[in-house]
Amino acid sequence: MIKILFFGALRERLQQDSLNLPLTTSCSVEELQHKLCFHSPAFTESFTSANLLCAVNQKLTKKDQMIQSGDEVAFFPPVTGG
Amino acid sequence: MIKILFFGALRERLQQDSLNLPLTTSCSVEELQHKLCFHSPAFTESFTSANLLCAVNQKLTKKDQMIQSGDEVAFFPPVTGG
Amino acid sequence: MTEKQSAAITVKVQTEDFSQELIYKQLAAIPYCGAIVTFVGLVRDHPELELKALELEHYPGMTEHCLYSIAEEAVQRFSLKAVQIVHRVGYLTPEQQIVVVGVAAGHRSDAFAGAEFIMDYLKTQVPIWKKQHDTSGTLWVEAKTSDQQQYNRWSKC
Amino acid sequence: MTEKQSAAITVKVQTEDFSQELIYKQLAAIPYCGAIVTFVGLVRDHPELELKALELEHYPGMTEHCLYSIAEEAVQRFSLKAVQIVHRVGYLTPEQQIVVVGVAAGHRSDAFAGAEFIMDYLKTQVPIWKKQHDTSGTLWVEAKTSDQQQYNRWSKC
Repeated sequence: MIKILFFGALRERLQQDSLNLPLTTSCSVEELQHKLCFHSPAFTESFTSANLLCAVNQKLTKKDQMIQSGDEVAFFPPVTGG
Repeated sequence: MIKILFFGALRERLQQDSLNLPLTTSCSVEELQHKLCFHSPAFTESFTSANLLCAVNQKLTKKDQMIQSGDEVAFFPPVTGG
Repeated sequence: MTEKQSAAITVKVQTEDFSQELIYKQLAAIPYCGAIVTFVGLVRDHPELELKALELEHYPGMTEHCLYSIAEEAVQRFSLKAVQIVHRVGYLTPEQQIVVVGVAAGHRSDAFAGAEFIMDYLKTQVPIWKKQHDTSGTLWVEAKTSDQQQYNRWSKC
Repeated sequence: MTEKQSAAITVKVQTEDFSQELIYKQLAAIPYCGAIVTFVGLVRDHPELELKALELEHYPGMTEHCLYSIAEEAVQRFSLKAVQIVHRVGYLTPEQQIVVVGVAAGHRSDAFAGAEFIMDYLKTQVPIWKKQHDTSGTLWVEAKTSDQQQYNRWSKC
């Protein structure tokens, strides 16, 4: 099982802030994004966008980062704090 | 007549903070420095140093700046404020 | 083995306002410091646009960790003696304080560089998002390429 | 014809201490500002050397004019909305405040650059001199080449 979090405009578009997903074998961030595309039309639109950032266990990562069961994965738009 | 002011380590070495000098014809800062060299041994030593800055009427100037009667001229070492 | 610079680092993410004065006073009390730089970001109203508020959302936990790592990296790169960062979240109205970054250093160029480095990282790497509320509705603030360019300046050659 | 940026400039040279807090509060009250940077320089004690005091001498009149011109130039170059500078003179003991430069701007990169520009000019162009009093006597502080290099960075190409 992995926990997936959504923030900002993405959270609003998906109308949910998190999702638990069973994960039997390790996959990359990119592969996870592909999987999420099939979840709903809102997900399809959001996860085909190239502009999403991803954090695994609260660290910004690249798309080839591997995800293990138990990880906390977050997707969000480019940040705008400060 | 011109008023000449001295500051910082220069003021201390010359043991005076100002000097009034009659000026009949306009001269450059460099020419004034040469004149001041003849004033006393302390002046000779101080005004042959290349490291002095000069301000005419409270503006930093180069050595070829011309000085007129009535001007306020100041000599001082490189500044160290802040 | 390189010796690690040790420094007092404080990081807070909170809805409440902060006191720039208190942060300055704490930094100025650090021994052997010659230079204190503080940066404060405020909710900026625009003459053309009637901004009602900014709403700031963040990723709890990750935000604090990111800010702390940035502060630690700034300490090492610029020999800082202390860093304080407070970032507010929630609903902020025009002219309110959003963020303060305060640094103490031996020398002024390190203090300036350290504070600006932290802000440039914060703007592009820390999971915080702003939503603008104005008279015509709400709008998520877009990331600026100028912020990314500012950030890229600091990458090690 | 280039339009001149107008801004609130305050310059003071004084023996009395100043309030960083008050300066920050005045800058933060300027409309349409998103970024406030303050720099404070303190009398820095050294662990090796027993500094008793710094004595600051200046050229009355010229100092104020120089600081005002620097502030005006910073306003034009970095679109600053306000500048406050206070420089103390006289006899200052370790950890006391020497100088504060505070600027308000629309954007953070202008605020950082404006404050650093003013400090780099101040360090090399303004007629102020420091004399160090320590347990072994007195010594006029020497100008640093690093300060001159910092200043040279800002010369227009």
